[in-house]
Amino acid sequence: MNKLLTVSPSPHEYSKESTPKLMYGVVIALAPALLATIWFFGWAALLVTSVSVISCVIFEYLIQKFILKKEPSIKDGSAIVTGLLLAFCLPTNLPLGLVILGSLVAIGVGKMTFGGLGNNPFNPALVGRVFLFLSFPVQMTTWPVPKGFNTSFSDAITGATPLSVLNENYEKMPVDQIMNDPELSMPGYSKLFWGEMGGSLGEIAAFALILGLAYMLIRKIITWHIPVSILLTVAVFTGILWLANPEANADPLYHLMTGGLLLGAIYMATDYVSSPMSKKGMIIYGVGIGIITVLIRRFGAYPEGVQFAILIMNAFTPLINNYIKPSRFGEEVKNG
Amino acid sequence: MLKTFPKGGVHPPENKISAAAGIDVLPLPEQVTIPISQHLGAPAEPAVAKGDTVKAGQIIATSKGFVSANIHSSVSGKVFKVDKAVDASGYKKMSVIIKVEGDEWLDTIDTGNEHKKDITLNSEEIIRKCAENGIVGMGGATFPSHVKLSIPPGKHCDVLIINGVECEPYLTSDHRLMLERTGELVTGISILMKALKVERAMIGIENNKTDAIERLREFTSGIDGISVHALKVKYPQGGEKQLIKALIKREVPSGGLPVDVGTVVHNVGTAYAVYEAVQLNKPLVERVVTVTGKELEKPVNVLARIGTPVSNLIEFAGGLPDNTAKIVNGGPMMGKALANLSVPVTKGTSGLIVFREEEARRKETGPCIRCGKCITACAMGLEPYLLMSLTEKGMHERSEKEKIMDCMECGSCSYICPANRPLLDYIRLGKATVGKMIKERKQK
Amino acid sequence: MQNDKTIEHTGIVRSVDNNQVIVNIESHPACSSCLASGICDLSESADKQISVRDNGYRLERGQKVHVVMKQSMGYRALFLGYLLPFLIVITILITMTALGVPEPVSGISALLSLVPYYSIIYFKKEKIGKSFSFTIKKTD
Amino acid sequence: MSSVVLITIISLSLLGIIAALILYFVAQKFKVYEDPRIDQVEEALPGANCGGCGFAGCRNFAEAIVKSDTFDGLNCPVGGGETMAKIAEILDRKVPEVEPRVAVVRCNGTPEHRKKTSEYNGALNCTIANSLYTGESDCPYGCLGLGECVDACDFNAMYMDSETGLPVIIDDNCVACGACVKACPRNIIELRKKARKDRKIYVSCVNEDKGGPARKACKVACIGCGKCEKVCNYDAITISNNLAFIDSDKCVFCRKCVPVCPTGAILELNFPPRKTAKKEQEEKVKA
Amino acid sequence: MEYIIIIISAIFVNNIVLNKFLGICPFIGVSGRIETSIGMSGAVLFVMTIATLVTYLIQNYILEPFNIGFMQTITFILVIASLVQLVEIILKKVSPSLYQALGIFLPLITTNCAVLGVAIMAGQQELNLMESIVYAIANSIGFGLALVTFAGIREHLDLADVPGPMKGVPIAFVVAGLLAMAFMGFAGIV
Amino acid sequence: MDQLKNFTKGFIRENPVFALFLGLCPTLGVTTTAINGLGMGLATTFVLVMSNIVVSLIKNFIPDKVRIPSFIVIIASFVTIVELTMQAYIPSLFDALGLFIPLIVVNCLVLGRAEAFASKNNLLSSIVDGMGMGLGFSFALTLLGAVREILGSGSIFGFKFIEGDGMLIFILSPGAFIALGYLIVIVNKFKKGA
Amino acid sequence: MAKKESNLKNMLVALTMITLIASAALGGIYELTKEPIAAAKLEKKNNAIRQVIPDFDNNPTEEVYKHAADGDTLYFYPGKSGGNIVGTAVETFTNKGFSGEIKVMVGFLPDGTINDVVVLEHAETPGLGDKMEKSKSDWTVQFQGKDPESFRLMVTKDGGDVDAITASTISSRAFCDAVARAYETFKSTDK
Ligand SMILES: Cc1cc2nc3c(=O)[nH]c(=O)nc-3n(C[C@H](O)[C@H](O)[C@H](O)COP(=O)(O)O)c2cc1C
Ligand SMILES: Cc1cc2nc3c(=O)[nH]c(=O)nc-3n(C[C@H](O)[C@H](O)[C@H](O)COP(=O)(O)O)c2cc1C
Ligand SMILES: Cc1cc2nc3c(=O)[nH]c(=O)nc-3n(C[C@H](O)[C@H](O)[C@H](O)COP(=O)(O)O)c2cc1C
Ligand SMILES: Cc1cc2nc3c(=O)[nH]c(=O)nc-3n(C[C@H](O)[C@H](O)[C@H](O)CO)c2cc1C
Ligand code: SF4
Ligand code: SF4
Ligand code: SF4
Ligand code: SF4
Ligand code: FES
Repeated sequence: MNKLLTVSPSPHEYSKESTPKLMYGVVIALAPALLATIWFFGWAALLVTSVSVISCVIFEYLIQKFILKKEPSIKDGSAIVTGLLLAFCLPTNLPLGLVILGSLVAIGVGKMTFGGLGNNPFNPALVGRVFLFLSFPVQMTTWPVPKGFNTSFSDAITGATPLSVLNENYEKMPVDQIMNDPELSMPGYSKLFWGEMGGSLGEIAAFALILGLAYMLIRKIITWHIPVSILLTVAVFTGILWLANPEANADPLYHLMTGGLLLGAIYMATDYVSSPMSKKGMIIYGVGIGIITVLIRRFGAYPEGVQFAILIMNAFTPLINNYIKPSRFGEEVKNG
Repeated sequence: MLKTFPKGGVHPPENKISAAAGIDVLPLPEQVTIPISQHLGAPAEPAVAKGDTVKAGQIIATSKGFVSANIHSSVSGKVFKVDKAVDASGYKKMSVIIKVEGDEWLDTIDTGNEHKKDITLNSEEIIRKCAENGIVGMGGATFPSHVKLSIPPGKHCDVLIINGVECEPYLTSDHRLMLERTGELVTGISILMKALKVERAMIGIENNKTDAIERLREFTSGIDGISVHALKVKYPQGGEKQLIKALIKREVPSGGLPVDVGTVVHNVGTAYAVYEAVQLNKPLVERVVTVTGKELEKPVNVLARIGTPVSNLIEFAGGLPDNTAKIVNGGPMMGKALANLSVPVTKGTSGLIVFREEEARRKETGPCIRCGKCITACAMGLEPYLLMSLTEKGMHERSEKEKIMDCMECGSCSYICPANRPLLDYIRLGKATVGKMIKERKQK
Repeated sequence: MQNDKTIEHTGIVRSVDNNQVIVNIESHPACSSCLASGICDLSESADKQISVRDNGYRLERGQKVHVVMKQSMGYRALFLGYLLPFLIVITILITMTALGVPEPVSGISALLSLVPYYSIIYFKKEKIGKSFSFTIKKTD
Repeated sequence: MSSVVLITIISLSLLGIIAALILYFVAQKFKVYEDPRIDQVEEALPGANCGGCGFAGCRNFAEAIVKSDTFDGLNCPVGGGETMAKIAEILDRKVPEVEPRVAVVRCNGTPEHRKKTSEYNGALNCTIANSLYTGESDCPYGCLGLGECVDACDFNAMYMDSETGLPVIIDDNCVACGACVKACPRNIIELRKKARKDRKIYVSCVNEDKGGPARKACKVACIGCGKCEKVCNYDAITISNNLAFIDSDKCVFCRKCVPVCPTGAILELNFPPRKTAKKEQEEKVKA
Repeated sequence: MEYIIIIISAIFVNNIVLNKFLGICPFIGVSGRIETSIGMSGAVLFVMTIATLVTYLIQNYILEPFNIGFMQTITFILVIASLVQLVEIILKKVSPSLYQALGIFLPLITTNCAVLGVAIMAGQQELNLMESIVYAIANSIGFGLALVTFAGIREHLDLADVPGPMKGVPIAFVVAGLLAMAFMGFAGIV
Repeated sequence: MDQLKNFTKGFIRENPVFALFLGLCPTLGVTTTAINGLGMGLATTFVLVMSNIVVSLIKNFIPDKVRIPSFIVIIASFVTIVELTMQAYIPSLFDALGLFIPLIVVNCLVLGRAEAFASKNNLLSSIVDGMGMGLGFSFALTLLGAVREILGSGSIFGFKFIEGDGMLIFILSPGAFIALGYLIVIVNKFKKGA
Repeated sequence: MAKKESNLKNMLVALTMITLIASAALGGIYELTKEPIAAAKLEKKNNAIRQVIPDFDNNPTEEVYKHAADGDTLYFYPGKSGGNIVGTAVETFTNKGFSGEIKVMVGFLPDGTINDVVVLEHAETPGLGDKMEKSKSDWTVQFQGKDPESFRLMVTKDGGDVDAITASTISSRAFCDAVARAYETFKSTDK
């Protein structure tokens, strides 16, 4: 033996999991949704996604290299996830300049200002998305109609999302009628499931999102706590409203499958950095998101509530972490 | 469903390469280096001087204080010097260095191989025998066993737990011991029960050692009060608090000891050593050591004399492979890396693992992504990521409140962390600082 | 809930005499950077003085110490000092308004209800005093 | 005058008087006399809040110094003599004499002097490495080279030399706050009196092992042979635990001890070259 | 129903700090400790309610009848300043130990801006006595909510790796901005 | 020379907003446009200078302990004067600044200067100080207003230079906080560079 | 001159003096500005009235009359020229705005057609809802000369004839609500 021995503190054995692997895992989980959206919105969807991902990565690199003067860490893949998820909650016909601006805000304001990966209290992609939403409400609320694979970037016809149609019409007619009004052309459950509806890039195909969820659960990238508690809360809350007054409220299933709820609950609320650390905390967080989502959807000005709900609960995450601790071993002594 | 502890835990690859290798007796070395402190507590005081001739089993350092243990010569020969020598701690410690001449044992020691089953001594005598013969815990902590056997007044103990878990990957010494010295081990357990005056003993063994479980079940089937329990394979099942929780569902309170919940935990190796000490009057001068590694020619379990240089054991296992980059004394999760092969085997050496280059180095550290995996992994219900940050930022008061002292340094958190954060490194640092703070506070 | 949480403040010993230590609590760092902190809240109590029963340390003037208080005690003080009187005021207000008493009368009587409240506190001074105690911890 | 003005005057005066009364009582009960000089002193301090003075922050120091009658034991190492002079002026006291100090690293275990015997691969923190083992060399006293001291320095006065693996102190920046001294788990750094032209003579080693092992671990270790102690005419050198120490308060910089050290453990810095030494050097260059 | 609208509006939709920009100084200045910010919120609750009660009475039964509405600013500020002091004196007189405990628990109660602002706004909206009080309570709860969440985030940032130039006040503003952005989601819920 | 230094320090080095963090509420609240920022800044400057003058003149007549209430009365009077005058002669600006005019009275800047400077210095210095600080405050408000106006509505001092709208968020409350946060960093950088 | 000592008498005297002077000054300024303020307020209202109804020669603010509607009050300002009513400005409101109440002045010609509308007060989002201001866009032009009898005061989405402001349906809808309220009340009182 001629080389020197390596000495390090224990443990000497490490698991195979790594940050990039987790991040690329999320990318893989998002692939089906991307395919579905390309199917319905055409190459424009791919264009928006690529621009978003590439500009997120480039901004991360530039900021780390030239402003923070740190070793750029774009290899960890987190900027790619941010880029993907940002694109997934934009309309496909958003001008590319705005996509780039959104990436800048997501990475620059949402992430790097706080010191980069792991430090940001708010979900960067959502910071970018909500920034755009509040800055350019017109562009951000004109949704393309799914026209199939061959739609090009420019000829997307603008339509409305199912939730905005609902929001518009609650006061005018009973929900039944909205659903069946030919002029409003609300998508039915199967369209919702397969993704043929207006909306952001990545929120349309329920089946693809659920596929991704299954993958992430199996790979143990995330645990069930956050998505399940959000979805259950929304189901229960909208269920109560619906039972109380089916005339004025859509049924829970409809709520679950529309408006980016799945996208948010599965991929965005679960962002490690901005969600609580303990299992109990995760459930409280999920319930909070669920309640706020329904409140905003049903009583607020915006037809869509998940994004705001997640950001709001992000703000409460440190408090949850502070007060909800994992139960310590030997804390409550119940012996017998 | 197999029993296990409910909270936390990880499952590293088991790598029990040497499981099938029977216990070989290691040839005597030319020289042994016996540190005078091989246990937790006060170091013993040297009782021999340079030039003295000693026999195997003779006391060469006497215990000082209650929490301390005698040190015996493991060989016969001449004391070469009493001086500082590097031990597994990585620093030089006072040691007795003996040049080996022949293999002569003290007459009082029964060196025969016969299994002596009858227990003639009473509780106090057993404890005294353990103390005299320098028995310490072989499970890793090397806590003097007579201390653990002396139940403090006001406390009581109703069940003895025998730790045959061996949850560390690679290690097989306890496994082989359970297979090859089963009878003596069971007698040792009975002795411990008598010492503790308990009616019940439970042996916990992880389910990856089914042969040992069966063999022990066979040997204990006729004995009242001793039961064998198969446990789910999960690290750190061998941690005594986890084992207690898994077997009898009691939770040792934070900062408390097993006796607080009416139990005492002993390692199988300890039980065997107690058998030898009580029945054969043989002090603790040798132990089973696993020598293993993926590239090693001949992974073995050897019975080695205390003080034998580590290099001898490795030679016995076929010598160091070319791409060796790290040697760990103990298990891969809790063991200490050695900088030097002249380090001696001590009472706590359960294994030597030879790592290849690709296994030896840590991966690059990234920022904490707050994935919470370390929390999920921690069997003590701590928040390792937080404890590390608090220590880094010098916020020790808060880490005390976050129960940093409960950490048993099992390493599950560092193991699992996808960002490869040196969690345990910092937690240890924090524990040291907080420990000092607590001590100072008590002094006032 | 962890109920053994404490609040700690650093302070400087102002004076020590038979078992009574006066400690000056330093004002909060975030605010102390502000030039106007001294006159900020129109009172001059930016520098807070606390008297603590000496608990056996040998303390000297000018020494830096930690004043430690149980967090639960802080919350109790908050309750007695602000929340309870607040509740009293609004209860009276709500009741009187509900009974149709004219606004000025109910408003003024709600305010006046603080008088008996503080009198009660005053008469229970001793008892309350006992339940708020601080300890001193030396730094370093 | 209109009635509005009248009412204004009446009501405001009333209010003013009530407010005056309330505030009068507040003032009576609350006013803590704060020595205005505290503010002045604080102003004069550098405001680094580094703790080098032994207080938590500059304000605490200001309070302490205003309250105390002398300057005993009170010194702001950062501001140095100038600041203390200013404070003295504010407080109308005599300027205290404080000798400026500077940090020195008492280890010279460069790779060529000290054989590397293992490779450390843990968290980059000296205290952690120190609690694990001797470090990458066999010297259990020497610098671990992980730069905890450098991190502790708030004044940009230290950096790690990547060639030697040792920290280097930039004398001009060092304010002798002592943060590095506290940070080093091996107590290698010492604050020594600052001398003319930044001259320094000190034993650059803290190894307390006996000669043999010390030498074996590092070629320039102090072996405690005592030659320097004998040659020093000013009692500046003492030996304990196999280690020589030069008291910077007694040392007169005669440089006698330097050549007698068999291992070269004593360093002289910023001196003009010695004549003999110069020759030797030239010879070396030639050779 | 009126009350509920006032409450929700003041806490969430038109949050006093995040939307109305009042009480920014204590918001930014109070150190990021969750406990103290809870304490401060409690104190503000009391002070704001009492101040609004008193100023309501003054506005409606003194200033307006005598037609000297323009004296609002000066009277309000004098009344509020004295009131805060009065509470302090009374507390200190009545129970020194209670006062001391509060002193340790609370940072400075410098919310003049918010207290005055709420008093004036309550007047502007022509609320009656009960509504004014509810308005004050809701605003102080809104203040507390913003403060406590904010303190939580800042406590979290203490352990984070915030780049040097952003540390302290700048990062606090950015966080406040993002918090305000999140709270924009409540728009329209009234 | 000294006076000049007194005067200029308020701009960057001791800028009330960027360096001392005083008077943040109006800073954020009124700066939707540059012109509003300027108006508020000037109104504050007026109060600041006038109260500095008065305080400096009468400082010796006021016993220490009623200093603060006296100052409050003085400041509040000037605030009311500004309020009434604005209402009478520039009602549109008054409407835009709204609540924040009466709140000048609690602006720590005004009281802070009266207490820390005017009550200790002579008339001339106090005026210079008030002007300096006030203009520094106005500068900060105008700058922030300009940034928000440019980004938020694509215009500056009311002159539109791009078609359509800007980034709306900068006119809304989140944009105010965010813009100020980054502005402080930039000004600090500049300060260090200068 | 030395500082005055802080005894009760000095304090009282000082404070009383200051408040006296301050209040005198304030009272004076108030007297001075009373008129201009009133004038400014009046001017604002008159301006709005002048914008929405044809030229008049009377003083409509003096002839104001009120009507209750939906729990609040609408103000009617009749504009006369030579004694004949040339139009009526109605100050109306709505609570359905995106951010609270909106006040609008609607001018009706005697035959009930809308002459013009201006918004008086609102808190809608700048850049969106605030396009209802004349200075921001000419969105309100579409109301000019329309007779609500035939011109349905609802946004097109709701089946009316009013084109909503882009991305501000809520504000537009609210605006229509205010105008419609004015019209209803105007109608009911006109008969
Ligand atoms: C200071 C100290 C005191 C102990 N006292 C007792 C004791 O009185 N009784 C006992 O059974 N074990 C005692 N122990 C032993 C512990 O319970 C435990 O078995 C030992 O630390 C090794 O456990 P480990 O290998 O899980 O770390 C003590 C340990 C320490 C460190
Ligand atoms: C994380 C951890 C893992 C352990 N694993 C084992 C083990 O596998 N087998 C064992 O005998 N002791 C193990 N120990 C030590 C036990 O906790 C305990 O000290 C021992 O069983 C006590 O017996 P002894 O005093 O006879 O050594 C472990 C301790 C820790 C902290
Ligand atoms: C920051 C922001 C401000 C908004 N302000 C208004 C507003 O003032 N008036 C309005 O009617 N809608 C406002 N909206 C609502 C949205 O534009 C909403 O999508 C729209 O009213 C409904 O869409 P539509 O008008 O295109 O049908 C605002 C939205 C955002 C994000
Ligand atoms: C399960 C999972 C979900 C994630 N979700 C998001 C997300 O919603 N938005 C985002 O910007 N980054 C997301 N990331 C990437 C990364 O965590 C994020 O950029 C950090 O917040 C940056 O500090 C996610 C990563 C993982 C592993
Ligand atoms: S090393 Fe400590 S903190 Fe980490 S998992 Fe084990 S017990 Fe928990
Ligand atoms: S496992 Fe690692 S990355 Fe995950 S929370 Fe723990 S320390 Fe952070
Ligand atoms: S080198 Fe050491 S003593 Fe000198 S300034 Fe840095 S930390 Fe302080
Ligand atoms: S001098 Fe001390 S702290 Fe500095 S690098 Fe060396 S060992 Fe570490
Ligand atoms: S200006 Fe300081 S709190 Fe409002």
